[in-house]
Amino acid sequence: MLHILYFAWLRDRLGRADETLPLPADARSVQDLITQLRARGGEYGAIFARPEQIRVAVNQRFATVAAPIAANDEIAFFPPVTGG
Amino acid sequence: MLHILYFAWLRDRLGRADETLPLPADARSVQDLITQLRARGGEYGAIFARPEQIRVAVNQRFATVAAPIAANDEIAFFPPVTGG
Amino acid sequence: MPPVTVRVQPDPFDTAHETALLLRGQDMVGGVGAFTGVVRGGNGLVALELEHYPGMTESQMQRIADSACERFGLLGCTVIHRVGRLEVGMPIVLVLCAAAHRGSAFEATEFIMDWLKTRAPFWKREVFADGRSAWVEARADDDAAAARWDGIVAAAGAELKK
Amino acid sequence: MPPVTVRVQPDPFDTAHETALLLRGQDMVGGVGAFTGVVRGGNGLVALELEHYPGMTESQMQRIADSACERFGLLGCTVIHRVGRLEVGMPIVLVLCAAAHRGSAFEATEFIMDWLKTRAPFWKREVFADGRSAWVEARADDDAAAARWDGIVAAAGAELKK
Repeated sequence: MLHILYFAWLRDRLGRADETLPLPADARSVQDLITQLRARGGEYGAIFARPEQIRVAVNQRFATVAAPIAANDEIAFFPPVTGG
Repeated sequence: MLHILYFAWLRDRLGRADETLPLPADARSVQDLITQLRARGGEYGAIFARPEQIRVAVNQRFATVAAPIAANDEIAFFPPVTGG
Repeated sequence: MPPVTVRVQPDPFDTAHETALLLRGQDMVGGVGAFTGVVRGGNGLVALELEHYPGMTESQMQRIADSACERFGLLGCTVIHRVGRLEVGMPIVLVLCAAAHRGSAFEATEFIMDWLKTRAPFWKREVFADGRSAWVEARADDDAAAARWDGIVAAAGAELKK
Repeated sequence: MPPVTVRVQPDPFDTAHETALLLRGQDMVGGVGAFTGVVRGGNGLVALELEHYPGMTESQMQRIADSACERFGLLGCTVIHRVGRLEVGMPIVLVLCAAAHRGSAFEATEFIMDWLKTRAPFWKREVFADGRSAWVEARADDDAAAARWDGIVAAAGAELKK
């Protein structure tokens, strides 16, 4: 199972902080997962149609859309950070 | 009267922290005062023969050897500073 | 390895206490560079609400602190970031970098702050006097500041859009 | 004018207290840059003895703090320098610079430290475990650091040999 986390305004707009779902059959990379999430339509469609406004971490490390994903990975989506 | 102050190793070597003396007759600048002090010989001669190792302040402001001096001025001689 | 402390907490921090801890048992420290980030007011702002990504935040903070120790030859480093609701005027973040000489202490402190602003998974929401609230957007000049530090920061924060 | 505090004292300072004073009643401060100088050991050093030029020190510190406020748009500045005998590991000097943004807070803190190292009338004598003591010589790299800041520092410290 993939554990997917959403932070800040992604969480607000999606109405959830996380979800757990099986690794989609054809999903090999973060980009594949984004394509699947976007296909849900609604807020998912709107948010994942614009990946330039999103950052991603795979297993708590920053990653690119090309990063491979595997069962049991923790994938987090969030806006550019604003700490400090 | 001029009030002359010595700090750090100048004070140690001269054996005094300050002295008060009348403005020498021909002394118009810090350089003139240095010439007079050097003429005393001994440690004064040795120290004031090498003005490049000394800094000076006139009335508590850094000054050059060309700075004018007047009666009642406070003139301080000291090594390059090492605070902070 | 030099002493490194990283913490994420809702509570205030005590700069004097943290500085004393950092210096304890050391005799080759010549200076401690520090930065305290504070909630800046204006435009009716009353507070910030800070959230973070538990787990990733701490491990990323540890990485950057270790990397700063190595890169700048630090003798110790402390990074504390607060989360939760913080009123205007309250301290948010503390960075302390101890080094033999002041140049590396200053550089390391700036390095860590630039990194925190652009690569640490914290997000701020502004809360205004009239009840509105809004997520803070990332600043291009923070990215530019972080870019000064070349490979290390860039590698730590590769972006999605690549 | 923003709040400026300058002090020369034998006693320790309390960084947390001084930071709180600097922030009191302010709501546009975004960050406080800080530097704490510490007596660095090595080669059998046990303590430093610091002397200064009473009167000139304070007036020069006030001038440089005012100048830093103007040059970097500071919202407040605190400079405390200790004198007397200070053991290895003890804090010597504290500089705090409050500003709306971190860039100016960092720059101003470095500016004031570079100035203190090269233009403030303090002198250090090193005291060693075997009883020897020796005046510290000025460092060329401190002069080089101060020279970065161009006209202001140079004008404040014209040298005798000119």
